Amino acid sequence: MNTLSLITFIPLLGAIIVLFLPKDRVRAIQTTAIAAASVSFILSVALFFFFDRATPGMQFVEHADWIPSMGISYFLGVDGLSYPLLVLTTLMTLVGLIGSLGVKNRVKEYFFWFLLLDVGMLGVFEALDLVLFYVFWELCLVPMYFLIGIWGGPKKEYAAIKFFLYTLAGSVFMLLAILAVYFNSTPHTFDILALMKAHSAWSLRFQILVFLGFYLAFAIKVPAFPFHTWLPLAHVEAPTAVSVILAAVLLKMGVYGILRISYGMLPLAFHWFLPYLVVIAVVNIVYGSLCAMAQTDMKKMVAYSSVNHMGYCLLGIAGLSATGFSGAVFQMIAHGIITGALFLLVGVIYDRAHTRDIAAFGGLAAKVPVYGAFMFLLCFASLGLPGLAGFVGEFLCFLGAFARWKVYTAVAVLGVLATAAFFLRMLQKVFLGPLNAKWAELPDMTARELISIAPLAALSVIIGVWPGWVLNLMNATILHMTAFVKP
Amino acid sequence: MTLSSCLLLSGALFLIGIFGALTRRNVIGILMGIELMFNAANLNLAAFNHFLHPGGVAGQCLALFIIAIAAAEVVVGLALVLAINRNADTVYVEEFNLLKG
Amino acid sequence: MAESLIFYSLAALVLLSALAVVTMRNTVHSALFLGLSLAGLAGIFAELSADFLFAAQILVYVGGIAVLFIFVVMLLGRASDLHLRQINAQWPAALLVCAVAAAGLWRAARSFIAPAATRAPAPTTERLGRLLMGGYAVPFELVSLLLTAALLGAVFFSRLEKNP
Amino acid sequence: MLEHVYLIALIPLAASLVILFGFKENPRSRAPYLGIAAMLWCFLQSCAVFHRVAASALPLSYEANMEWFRLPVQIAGKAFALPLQLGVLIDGPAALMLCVVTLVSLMVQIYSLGYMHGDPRLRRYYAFLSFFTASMLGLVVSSDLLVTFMCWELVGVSSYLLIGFWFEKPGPAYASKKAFITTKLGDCGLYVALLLLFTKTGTFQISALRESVAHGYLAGAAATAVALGMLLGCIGKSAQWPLFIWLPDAMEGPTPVSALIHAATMVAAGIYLVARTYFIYLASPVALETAAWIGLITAFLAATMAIVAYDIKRVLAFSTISQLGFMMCALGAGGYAAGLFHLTTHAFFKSLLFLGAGSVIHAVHTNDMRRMGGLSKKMPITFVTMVLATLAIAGVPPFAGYFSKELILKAVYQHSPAMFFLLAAAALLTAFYMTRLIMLTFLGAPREEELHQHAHESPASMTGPMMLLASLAVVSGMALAHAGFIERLLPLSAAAPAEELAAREFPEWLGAGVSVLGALSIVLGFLLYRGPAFETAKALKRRFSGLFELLENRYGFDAFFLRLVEAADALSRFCFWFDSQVVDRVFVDGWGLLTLIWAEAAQLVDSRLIDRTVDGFGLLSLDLGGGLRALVRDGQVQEYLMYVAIVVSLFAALLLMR
Amino acid sequence: MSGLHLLFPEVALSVMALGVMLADLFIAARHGRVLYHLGWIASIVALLLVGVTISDPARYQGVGTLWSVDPMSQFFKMLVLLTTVLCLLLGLEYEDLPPAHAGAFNALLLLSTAGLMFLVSAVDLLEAFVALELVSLSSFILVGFERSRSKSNEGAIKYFLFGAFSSAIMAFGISLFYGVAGTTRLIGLSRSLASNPVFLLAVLLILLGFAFKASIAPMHFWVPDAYEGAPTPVTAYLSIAPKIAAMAVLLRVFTILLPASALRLTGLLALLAALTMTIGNFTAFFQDNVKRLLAYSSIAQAGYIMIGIVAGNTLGLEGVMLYSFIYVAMNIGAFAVAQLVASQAPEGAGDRYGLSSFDGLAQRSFGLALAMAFFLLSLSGIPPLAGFIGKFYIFSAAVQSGHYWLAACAVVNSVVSVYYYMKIAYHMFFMPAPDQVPLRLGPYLCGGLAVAIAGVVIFGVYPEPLVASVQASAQYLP
Repeated sequence: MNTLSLITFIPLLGAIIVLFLPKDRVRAIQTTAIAAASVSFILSVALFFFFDRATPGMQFVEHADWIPSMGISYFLGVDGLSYPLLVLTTLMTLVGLIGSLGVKNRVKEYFFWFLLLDVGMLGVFEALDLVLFYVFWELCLVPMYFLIGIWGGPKKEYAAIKFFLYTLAGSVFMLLAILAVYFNSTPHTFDILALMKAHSAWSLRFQILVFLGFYLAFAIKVPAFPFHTWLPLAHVEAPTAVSVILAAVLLKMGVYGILRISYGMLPLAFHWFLPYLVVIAVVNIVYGSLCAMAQTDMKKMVAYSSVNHMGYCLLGIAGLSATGFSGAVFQMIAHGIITGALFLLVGVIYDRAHTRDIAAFGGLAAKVPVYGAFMFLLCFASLGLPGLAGFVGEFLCFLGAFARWKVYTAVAVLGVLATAAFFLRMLQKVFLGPLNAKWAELPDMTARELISIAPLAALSVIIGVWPGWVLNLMNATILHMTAFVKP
Repeated sequence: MTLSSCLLLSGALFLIGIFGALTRRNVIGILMGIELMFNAANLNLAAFNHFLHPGGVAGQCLALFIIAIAAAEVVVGLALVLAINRNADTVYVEEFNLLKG
Repeated sequence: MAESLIFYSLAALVLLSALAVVTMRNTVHSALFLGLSLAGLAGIFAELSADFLFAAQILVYVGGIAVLFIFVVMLLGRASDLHLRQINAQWPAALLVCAVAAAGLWRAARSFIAPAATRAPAPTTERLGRLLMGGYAVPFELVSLLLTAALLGAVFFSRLEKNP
Repeated sequence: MLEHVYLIALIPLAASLVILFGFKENPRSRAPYLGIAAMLWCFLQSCAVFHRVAASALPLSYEANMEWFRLPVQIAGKAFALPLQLGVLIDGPAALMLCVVTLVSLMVQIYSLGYMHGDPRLRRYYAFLSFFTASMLGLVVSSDLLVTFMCWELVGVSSYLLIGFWFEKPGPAYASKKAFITTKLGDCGLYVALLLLFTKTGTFQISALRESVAHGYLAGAAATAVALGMLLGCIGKSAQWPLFIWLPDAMEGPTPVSALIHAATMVAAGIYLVARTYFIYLASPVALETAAWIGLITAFLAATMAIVAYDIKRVLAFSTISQLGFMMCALGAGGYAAGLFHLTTHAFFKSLLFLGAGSVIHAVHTNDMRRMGGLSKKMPITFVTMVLATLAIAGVPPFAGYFSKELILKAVYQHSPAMFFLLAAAALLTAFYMTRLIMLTFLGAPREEELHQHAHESPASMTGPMMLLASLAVVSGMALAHAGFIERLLPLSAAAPAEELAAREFPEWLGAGVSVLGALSIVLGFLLYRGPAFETAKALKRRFSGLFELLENRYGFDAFFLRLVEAADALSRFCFWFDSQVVDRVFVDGWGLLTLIWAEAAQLVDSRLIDRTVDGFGLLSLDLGGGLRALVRDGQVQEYLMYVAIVVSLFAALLLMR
Repeated sequence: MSGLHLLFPEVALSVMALGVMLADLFIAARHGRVLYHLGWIASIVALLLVGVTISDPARYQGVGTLWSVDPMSQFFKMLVLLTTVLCLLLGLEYEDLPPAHAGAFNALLLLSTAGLMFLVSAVDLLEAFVALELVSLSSFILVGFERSRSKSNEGAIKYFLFGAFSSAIMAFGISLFYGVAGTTRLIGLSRSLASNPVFLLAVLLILLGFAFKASIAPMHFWVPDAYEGAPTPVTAYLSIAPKIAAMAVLLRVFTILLPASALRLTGLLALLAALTMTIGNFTAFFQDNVKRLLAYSSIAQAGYIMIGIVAGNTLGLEGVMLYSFIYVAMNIGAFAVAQLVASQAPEGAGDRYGLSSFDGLAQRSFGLALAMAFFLLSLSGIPPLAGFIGKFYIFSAAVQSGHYWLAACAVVNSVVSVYYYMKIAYHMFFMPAPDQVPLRLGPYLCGGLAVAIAGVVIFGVYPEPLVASVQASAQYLP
């Protein structure tokens, strides 16, 4: 059963079918795209029942020669670290596609790129061969470039090329790092699992060099301070569904890379880097939330909140403990769901009002109660209200980091306060107070919007209340990963 | 007559050729400079053949090839000059500036 | 001694005419001096016991190329570059470049210490012929292709368009 | 029945969900009855639980847990998946608290039938109330501090939602945010404390923590840090100095909500948490002392501020803060039972006071006491119940407040006589400002005829709960204090400070003296506010205008926090400026390679950008690209040749001149 | 004269070139297209002949007096021939070439190809020089083939002057080489020569001569002018065939016959490579003419390929071959689309090869725009397109040989290159279309495009056959 391959390449099949459909058959294109994403989603969820929670190692492994003469293989597999992210990806793609049904302009191209993007993202989380990983990693760039550049906002071209170049600039150094690792392993291999065992032969200096190469790529993707400036721009300019994917999945690739590769393959350098990483994490948290506080554009605010939230992931990782790692992974899932939904919600209001200026609204809760309810729920989830998904991730990250970095973590907790402040301020200005007469005719959410947002909202509650079924997936893997860490 | 003096001569010729190619504004002038450079190479070959490798005639043979090639180049070049002169009515390189940037 | 004398006078001829080639304003004059310079070089070839080369030089260069230059210059009717400043912006840079290179080439030339002429001049034509028809046959044929191509090009470029 | 005690928390939750999703928004919605029924059931269950606990001979501590999720941890070099528990821990305080919460909630919900009658968002109101109660009950019963913290935050959110219930008005919208953020500031301390706690002990479970502390795993500086962090959380939640600023503003919410949340339950959660984790405080004398002083300061400052307020609800809010200060001080001083006892009695009479105030507001549609006066005849039931509550809070025997306050004063005296006198002063102030409230509202001549004309007694749905609570305000103190019941119900877990307590005997005359002084201050209040225009009070105010201004400005704490917020705003703006102008540019410039791209991208996209860009990174970008380009810009072939010749000459010179 | 039979394909191609020239005499001017068909068929025949030589290495490979026929040279010969075929397909649909001169055009192109085939086999400087000159002369003429167009003339004369100048320098270098080494044969040179500065100078001057063909800095200046001036099929041809052939020679010389490391020239070569890619990429930024842009891009690509030579190891050798193969597909494809778009650019829009001709191509012909995007992305080395595999291999070689800074320079450059490649994409995808009319696509161009896109995609996704064959071909028989 090549389930992982099926999950990955069914969207590709969809993309190819879309490519050959005439461009005026909008309905058929949409159906194809959603069908492909659905199949992929259902398959990934089906794995949930076959996933062995007690095994720390890779499951559903597929191994085949790809370019044997260069030592590159087609090697897929998921473990507790990547499987939750895989499901997140298929889910958010489906949600994003449903959220994209409102796209009227150049529909065929849109769905083509979107599905292609899906392939890349899925592959990143499954690939166990560094070159394969890199290929999938880069595969995400181009569709994103077009999706932002064609369907984006006023400064879309600038945002698109900035995103492209910034992330590419990082990833090319990863390519060099991959090559360096390859040539310094005996026997030469790109196999991530094998390389995880090969590091003992590497000197600290070499590891640090390679680490920095990888880190650059991952940090830009995360995005970690000071490489985060592409993010607000890209988010603000990208169309709604693309922002969703960007926030929900693309950013996760960076954190996943740090966990899987930087930590797994280069433990010495990772240790060396920890003091810096924790500072970066705290800066991300505090600085990100402060920047978010200064925003007047809802979408940009949510974008900066992503900087803040990914800071939690980094903090959890910097804690270098089982708790911190599981917190980082959980936070990725939670952030994916919550921020994805928040972007959808911002998109909903933007579709109607054609503005995202916080000051332009007021009192909407009376006019659009359903919308308001979702917004409140997800903002609270995002600011880390216990009982919702955001809290669990955030708390575990703090918990994991605290043992090692008491002061830094305590400072980071203040970031939580700032996060609450900017979300509540936004809620107050947009939803509370007297209704701004300009929006007296604002319609509430449509069924399509509900279909895309309600499941995310429900999930954010469910995994917030019962985090066990996500944590159970990854516990074995994470315990295995951190088994030899000195506290 | 020593090898050194031959080489000095050829070097001087080569540099004069280069100088011509760099300074003449007339395409034909540049071509003449390039011809001088080719001849410097020929002189080198003949001299080396004579002084250092008298056993064979490879140097001379090479020089012959160069003569032929230089001739062919001159032919093509001059034909090209004619064509350009017909189109653009100029033979001065500084006026060839449609293509730039 | 006489040999040296001939050599140096030929060398002087070659260099002076070459200098004239690159400095004369009148292109026709330049072409004439080119012929002179190449002829002088032919003389040096002869002195270097390259008799066939001498002949080829006279035939191809002096008799062919130099004449072709004069012919084309005449054809263009642009014999004189009198309206151009002969010393232009390229000069200083070119002089500098040549001076730097000259220093290097001077050292290179001086580094060769060869035995004086070893043996009496012998005709090389036969050996050349053998080489061209033997070991160098392929390049020789290639040159013939090259000349064909040049011919094609010359014809193509110089033929007047039928309907411009 | 203890086995199903978790249902007490879950039933209101279910009720709130059913109300939210199962009913239509409609002023005549039937939703309230569901909420009330659920709460009634909870109350009865709570009573049963209380009975069970009270009846047991030994201090009962019932705990039941189920696995919530497994958390990968490394403890003592071993990595494993630690199960975190979801469970209930019922002991004396919890049982008492259950009864208080369910009862007050029940009363408030019934009361709200009348008070909120005809509100278009009735359904939402009841859903929120039920949700709040559920969270509060969860907080009370939870056996695990993490879950407690969860409920703690959910309580905060419910409070946020309920304060901002009338969100169309800017006041509630602002106040709800202020309340949430301020308490969140305190929660940061709690958060860190939890992190530290887990790091030290590897558990969140109260019973396990108790053992950890007993074994000395948590002691010294760590225990102090944990205790202080938690205290910070409690300071936020229980509106203690200096984070009390949110509570007066929270009065923007519907009055029944104030009665439930900001008088009886949520604000008491801080006290409850301290009590629940008292064993940690006992391990840290510093934290206890801090708590005592915080409580003391709060009790006194809030009481002074209550004197000058004219908004009937604000007076009650300051009073609440002050009373919470009493409780905190008691706990800090080692009066464990005293603090919780006061919590209970206070819940009854303070919620009653709020309900009464709500009844008044319902009648006259204003909060301003200066516009009221003489309402006693129009609203006799309200008046009587309010007076009873006032007597209770003023500590007049034999009303409920007397017993609990007496216990507190005793405990504090045993701890430190100096603190005792300050606290006693606060108690006297309490009697004074409550008298003032009654005087201004109910007695004297009506100051605004029109309001007075329309005023009427509230419907039975409102007076009923008030009467019930009034009866409790009268008897609860007596009943619970009877034969040391309360001390048996709330046994102090560790014995350590008990010896110290015994060291200083509380002189009986001191208690009596306080009571007498209390009566005197009631009389004083009566005298001062007797006249129709209470000239005496006004004269005093003119005389001490500076002091009054200070009090009306709440000692400048509001202004201080406003400054803090402004500073945070300025910082955030600076950060954003730094981000967009410095990080974005300089870093990209530092990268070097992207600069060119920027220049061109800007040109491509937005011509306005180019000037900025050129300014910003003229250096590398244009110089490198432009420089390379300038080499060949004119397309002069001789220049091309020149470059080649230069290279040739360089080759020749460099190779041969060596 | 031994081993002449090894050169059978080249000789056959030369003969066929002359045949095409003769056929011109018998075919009326208006049927000029027939000659193009003859041309590409001749190339395919030669390709098949090379194929035969590969299939029976024992008989058809070996070292002649001046040449070496080995898997590597055969590989490059096939590439050159493939390029010729594809360029002639482009030529079939290029409307600006005078049909009356189709014979000359095809003959010159075939002669040039023959020259390149000799070039990649050459192990003797004389042979190499003559072959190079054959290529150069034919190219000069081809560039100026639109002789009534001033730009074409100008491109040709600049190309010619630059070419003649560099030939003269190279001839001088060869003469010095002969003087020092006593031979022009590159095989079996004495090791002691490496320390002779005159010999090094000779080698460097010769290097310049080859660098001219490969458009390596500082011999790249002619490239944009000649490319812009030349007819597009010729541009496509020039940007590929001579470049990879020259690379093949440099590869042979500097990794096998006279290893750069032995001459201590590695640093210089690395510098040249870095310079080449940097100049190419950073100057391409400012181009608005797609041919010029692709010209600079091809300079940059030469820089990348050169890394393989600098690395000097087996991986580098294979990398050069692999990259060359992939480069054929992607560059031909890009030029094909450019030609097509320019030929149907709106009237009166100024420069037909201006980037604005691409405006809204995605809305007019999405497939074509996508194909172009694929070529461009492949050129910039984005996986999973073939260009990535090439870059990957090349960078591997650099890393393996320890040239980290060069690799870093290259990756930074490839990031920069994305910007200008995406500039074209920007016009194709982001700009509004002047109209919604799809572009007309002729059958031959379509065929060429199909080959190119197949190469870019298939070898990007599954490069194994290519890599394996390259590894098999990288065995040199001196």
